[in-house]
Amino acid sequence: MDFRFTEEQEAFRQEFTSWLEQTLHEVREGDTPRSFESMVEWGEAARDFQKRLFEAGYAARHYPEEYGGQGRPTEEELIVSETMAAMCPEYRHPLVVTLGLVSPTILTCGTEEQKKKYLPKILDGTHVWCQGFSEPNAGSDIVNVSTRAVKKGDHFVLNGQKVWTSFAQMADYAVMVVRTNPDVPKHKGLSYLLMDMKAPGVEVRPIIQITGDQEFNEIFMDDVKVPIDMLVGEEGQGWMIAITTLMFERAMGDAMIANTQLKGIENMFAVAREVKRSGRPVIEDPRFRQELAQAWIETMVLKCHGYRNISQLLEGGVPGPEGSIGKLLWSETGQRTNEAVMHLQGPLSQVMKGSPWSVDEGRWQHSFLRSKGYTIEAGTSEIQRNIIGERVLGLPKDASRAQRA
Amino acid sequence: MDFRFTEEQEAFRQEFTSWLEQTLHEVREGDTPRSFESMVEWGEAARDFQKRLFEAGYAARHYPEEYGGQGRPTEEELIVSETMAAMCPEYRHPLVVTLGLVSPTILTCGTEEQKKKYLPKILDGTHVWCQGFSEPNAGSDIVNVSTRAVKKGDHFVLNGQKVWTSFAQMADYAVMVVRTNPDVPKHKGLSYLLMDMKAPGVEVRPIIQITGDQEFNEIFMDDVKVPIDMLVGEEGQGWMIAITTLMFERAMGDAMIANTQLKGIENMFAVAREVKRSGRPVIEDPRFRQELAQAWIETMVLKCHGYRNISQLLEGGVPGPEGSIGKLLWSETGQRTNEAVMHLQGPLSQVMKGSPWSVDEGRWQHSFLRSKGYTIEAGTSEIQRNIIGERVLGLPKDASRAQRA
Amino acid sequence: MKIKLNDDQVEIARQAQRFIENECPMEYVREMFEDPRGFTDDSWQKMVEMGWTAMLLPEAYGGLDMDLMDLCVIFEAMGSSVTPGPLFSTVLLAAETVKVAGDETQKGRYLTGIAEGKLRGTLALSEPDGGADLGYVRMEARAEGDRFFLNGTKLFVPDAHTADFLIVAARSGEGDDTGGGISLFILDSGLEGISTSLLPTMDSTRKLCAVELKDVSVRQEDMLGKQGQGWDYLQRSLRRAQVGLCAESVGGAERCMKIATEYAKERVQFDQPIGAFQAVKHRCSQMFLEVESARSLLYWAAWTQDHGDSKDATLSSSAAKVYCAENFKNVACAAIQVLAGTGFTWEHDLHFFLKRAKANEVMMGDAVYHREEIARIMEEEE
Amino acid sequence: MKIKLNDDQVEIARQAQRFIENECPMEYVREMFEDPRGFTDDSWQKMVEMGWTAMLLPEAYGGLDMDLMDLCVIFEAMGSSVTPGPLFSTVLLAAETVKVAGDETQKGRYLTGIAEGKLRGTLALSEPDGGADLGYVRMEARAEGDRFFLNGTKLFVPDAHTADFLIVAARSGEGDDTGGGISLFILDSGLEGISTSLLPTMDSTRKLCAVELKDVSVRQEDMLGKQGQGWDYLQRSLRRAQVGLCAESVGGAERCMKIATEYAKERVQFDQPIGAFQAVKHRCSQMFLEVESARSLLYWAAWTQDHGDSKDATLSSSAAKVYCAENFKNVACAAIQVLAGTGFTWEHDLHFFLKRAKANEVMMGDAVYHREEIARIMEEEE
Repeated sequence: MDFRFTEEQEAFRQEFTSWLEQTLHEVREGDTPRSFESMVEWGEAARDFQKRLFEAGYAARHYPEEYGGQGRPTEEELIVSETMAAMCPEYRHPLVVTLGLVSPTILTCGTEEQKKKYLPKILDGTHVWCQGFSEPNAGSDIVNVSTRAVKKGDHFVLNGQKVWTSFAQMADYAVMVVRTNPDVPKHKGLSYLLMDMKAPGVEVRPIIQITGDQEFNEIFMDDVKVPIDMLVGEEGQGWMIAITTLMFERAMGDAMIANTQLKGIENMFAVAREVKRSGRPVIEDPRFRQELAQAWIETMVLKCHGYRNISQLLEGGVPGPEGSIGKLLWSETGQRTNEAVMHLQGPLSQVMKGSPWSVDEGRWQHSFLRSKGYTIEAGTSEIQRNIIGERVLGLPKDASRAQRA
Repeated sequence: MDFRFTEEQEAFRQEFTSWLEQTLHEVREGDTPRSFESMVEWGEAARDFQKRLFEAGYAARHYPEEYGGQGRPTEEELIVSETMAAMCPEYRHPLVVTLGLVSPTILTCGTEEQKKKYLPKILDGTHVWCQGFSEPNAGSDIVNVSTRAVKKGDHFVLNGQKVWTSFAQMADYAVMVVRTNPDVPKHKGLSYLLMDMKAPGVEVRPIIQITGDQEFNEIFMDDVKVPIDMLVGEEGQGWMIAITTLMFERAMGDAMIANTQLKGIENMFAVAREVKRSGRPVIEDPRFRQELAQAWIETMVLKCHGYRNISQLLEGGVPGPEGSIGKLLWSETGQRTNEAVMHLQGPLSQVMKGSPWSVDEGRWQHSFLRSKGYTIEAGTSEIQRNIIGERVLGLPKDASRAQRA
Repeated sequence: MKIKLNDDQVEIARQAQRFIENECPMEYVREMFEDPRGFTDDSWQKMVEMGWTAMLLPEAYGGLDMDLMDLCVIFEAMGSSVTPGPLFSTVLLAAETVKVAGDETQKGRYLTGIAEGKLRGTLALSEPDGGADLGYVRMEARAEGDRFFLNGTKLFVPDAHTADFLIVAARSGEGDDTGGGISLFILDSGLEGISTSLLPTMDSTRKLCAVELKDVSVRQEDMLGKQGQGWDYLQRSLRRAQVGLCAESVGGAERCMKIATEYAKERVQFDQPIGAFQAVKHRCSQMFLEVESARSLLYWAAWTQDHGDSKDATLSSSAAKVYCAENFKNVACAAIQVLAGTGFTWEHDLHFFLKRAKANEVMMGDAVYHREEIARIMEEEE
Repeated sequence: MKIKLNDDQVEIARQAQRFIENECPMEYVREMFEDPRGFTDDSWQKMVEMGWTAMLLPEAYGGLDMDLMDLCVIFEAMGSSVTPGPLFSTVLLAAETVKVAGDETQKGRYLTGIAEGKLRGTLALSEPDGGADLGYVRMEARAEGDRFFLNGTKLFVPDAHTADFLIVAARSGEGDDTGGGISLFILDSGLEGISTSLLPTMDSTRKLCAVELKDVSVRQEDMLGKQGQGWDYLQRSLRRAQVGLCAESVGGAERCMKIATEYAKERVQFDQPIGAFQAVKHRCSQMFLEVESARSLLYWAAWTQDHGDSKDATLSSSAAKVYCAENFKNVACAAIQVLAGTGFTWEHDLHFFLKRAKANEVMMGDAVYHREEIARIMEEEE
């Protein structure tokens, strides 16, 4: 057992951290995460930052050089990701789908041509991608996808609607799970396509969420032509590609969130020093000290569990549905921590940003609201618990779902 | 809206309380609830106490005089019950089934002959009854009862097994739900019988529970003859009788538990004064003060909700499945409160009765363990939540249960 | 014993519900959420015409002499639609404090004005360093001759920006214990030295303000009640305001439960209405439990304010404040989870309830404050 | 980075599991639950032969110089069967304290004795008025000439009734702060003035004692480590003991999860295995989550004791103590609920796990104590 990185890796961490500190100093004011006026502005900032990473040789350290990577051990990519997660999550967030889901899928399942064409533009920050999985009637029941792709000559013609697509409004391309064959059992008729978001017939409508932000979108497709060479894998393999290639990145993503949340806990202690109750800093109150400590404990669980998962995968272990624990842990811990920070603030917790009375520039108010989506996005908690129960523990499916399968 | 009893009722409460104080002074040492060496001794004590209640005119105030009651308003019975629940729950507990479930069923659904024969002996403490509903394969799925009753001449012949029967080892009679017709849908083939526990072929085996007590039992029936005049209602009405006549008593039972638990909270404050942490009484610790207050709040919820239910029924309202809230409230609040009292005690929470270091004579340790049964007995929490979801809110049954119905 | 709404109350509830549906639909709520003022004169005037400002006031001042429970059914209805506007601050904070502490002149002026709908008031109590501790008052009321000069900042003052008058709690004496030394002053909100600014709050359907007082000069006759007795008065009016807030929470929670339950019946996934799955079904059942049990506690707290002793009144209002606010928050969160993506959108109404629930948690003392209150009283008892 | 058991540890775990299955089946646990002594010489001797008493000790004293993590896999196995006996008190409380505080003579005698299985020891720390506060030591060690006289009562001393020696924490100096003034003494358990009595505890698979000391006379050379430095030594050994307890909790929790999951597959109600119902299925999933996430934290805490700095060692042992004990309790309760009536019987094994879980919650500092520890350290940090 060893929780340490090697000396060489630690040296790389130092090098990267110095670079990051300096770069952050250039691109943002002060030490706190930047906030952005619009999603587009946010997207542009993330692209620009990715370009800087790429130029400095910090993009996708573990990818082969021919696709724009550095051909280095995965641990170095992990170090880049976790350092960014702690120091500047805002520059990574709009690219989470692109770097965490799209590029590994192309790398693993794409043709040589697809890899050469798309990966370098992803890594250098030129292209942002989004992911079209969910549909109005395919939420938790994701194999119910009904967006149709009909082959006509050298194209597929797409018609249908996707929903809950993050950052679609700034995306150049999308990965899409579509139905190419309606005559076979549900998941067998799905295929995985790459789609140009600027193609005629694609329309994006942002969804305003409870924070007031527009992170998610609907995508409407009306006779959109997608060249056949944008098919990933074989027809009918869409479902397998969507669920099986992503485990590593998901595990890494979960661990990164731990780092962001740990940074949040530091911040929570700072809030507790600042905010007073009955004239005394909340941090002196034994009742709230318990909440502070508990938030820290749960976040360390997240971190240790995330590392344990990653370590298993680094050794070539096969990622399993146990990864659903990671999703449940970060989403529920994140919600509890956000609740706890609100509690600390007492009535000040009501004040959003933009007031001299805002605590920590209203960050926690925004974050509290945003956290209500954690247990919904990327597979609801209910679905995660089904996965663990059925695929890990081997409990039977409920009658309705068992009948269908 | 009025949370008060009338002046006349309050006068009755005073009268009864005085009588009870004096009687308790005679039958037990000190103010704390008696504990008993064996279930049989406990049962005898409860019978004896019921006899005293009866002789003083306090048994079943609301029952007609011809069956041994006093023909008085139900509020007086409520006052008797709640006073006993607070002051001496140990003398009521072994009779909860007898007085709370059996006698109201006989009163409501029994023949005139059955009422005259059985009720007076219940009210005067002569007879204790138990209830045979659950079976090894009919737990949550209670309509799955397979104990067979075959009519032969003027008798039913019973064969089968019941389980989780409280206080069967001290019972003179039992009420039994049995299958008289195996050829109709499950709940339609059930009938409701009275059974003499001393009849040949009845065997009782106590089940030791995690407290070490033997509250529950298995009952084995091997060709037990039950005279036909011990059938309640018609053949095939067993299920309806079992579930519909008991709502009022269940609501009253729930409210009584609130009183017992409120007494427990008083006691919890006393424990918090006695037990020290870091040299100071726990009651001075702001962290534990929060737990004390929260326990009190939740217990008051129980009480207010219980009274609200009863009040509705007193006015002739039809008791509904909303009553399942009462079960969930007392069971879950009871568990939380017991956990909280254990927390207060720190490592002393490990010490059972029988040591100079026992806190409050080890009562809470026993009660903590016992509380783990709350969410299981009398319909698990899962079943209660199904009932609320389906019968109150109108949500659909799950596929497997829907198919069967 | 009769623990249910009487016929009058059922009728009041019915009328309130109809009023809210007609006059305060969710479109109005959305508009007022963005609007800095937070309500329209038209809507206010209609509430006045319904008699809502007069219900708890004595007949002598144009009031209807009704019970707190009668008003609570209106707050339940308003909660079910997160209705905006200054009714709460005017009738529960301002009027109740004047009722308990005011002299004849003050009552004549303010209570009559409120009953008639001509005056709106609020209470300026909380201070920046106090957090959720309601008893933390440090604002200075310096006596000079026959005048007092008030200096300091009050926070989270509901509707101060549209109030005609403010009741301000300040220290006119030595020491800083909670019980003693606090005096109340009733001032015109336009007085020189008072500056009010709207706080950008999460729940913008109820406006909260920061109020700064700089050498605000107040006459002796604008003191409300006896000098140094302010906390006694406040305790009585705050309790009633807390109960009003509880009614609102119960109404809001019930609405969330209904939204979630309806959705669970209609939304199909895996060829089943999602309400057939226990994860969803049991979550809905829990909502029902939390709504109805909170309502039971609310009834006790509301009834006790008018008919119980002061100990029970304090215990019950604190208990209800903790329980109803927490349940409202739980139910709102659970409803969002049931509606999943849909519940997380701005377009759907649920988020207004979540935001109101969060506001109710910390308004009028948070759970930590009220539990400590309960522990203090229970501790004394034995 | 390599966060999993190495091959040796996997092998140790396998052997331990087999040992427990063969030598400590549940029938043995049930017997020892009732038995006042709490273990058989035979079982103890076999554990010694497995090398379990020697694992953490230096080679110089007959030990194997292994890591805490190596021992933890054994405690996981023991936890999975609530194995009784004084291994925990001897190797984690007594030996670790001697290791950190003892001089050569003491180490030679006690550590060698423990490694060989000839001596059993324990730590007498907690006192009646301290509750779960580990640092609350008031026992007096009065100096007279070259001797100390100990007076007072120690509670919750594991296995004191069968221990050959006791390490006693007492105050040899002025003041009563936690950090300073505590000295440790190592005494023969048969010394005059020591009386030990078994406490009737809920979890009777691990025996706890009250130990009274009446004018127990101790020589200067029986002081363990430097005078007044006791708390420093203890902190180091207590951390390791806490981690050992966590391993036990994880093992126990995992067993409960497995019992519940198997039952959920087999028990049929409504014509379905109950595990098909989400209420049961999700409860089992949650158990899995709680077991595996606790294990992840345990690994960090165990590794950190040998390879991390003292700050991380304290933070991690406290965090793991809170989290693993709470999860064990949660999982045990959840398993009982899944098994319903069956889980509530004495006949079924689950209750032994619940009782051990409750014991682990309050042993070696409860959650409130450890959270406060964490808050204190994190607060200093910034």
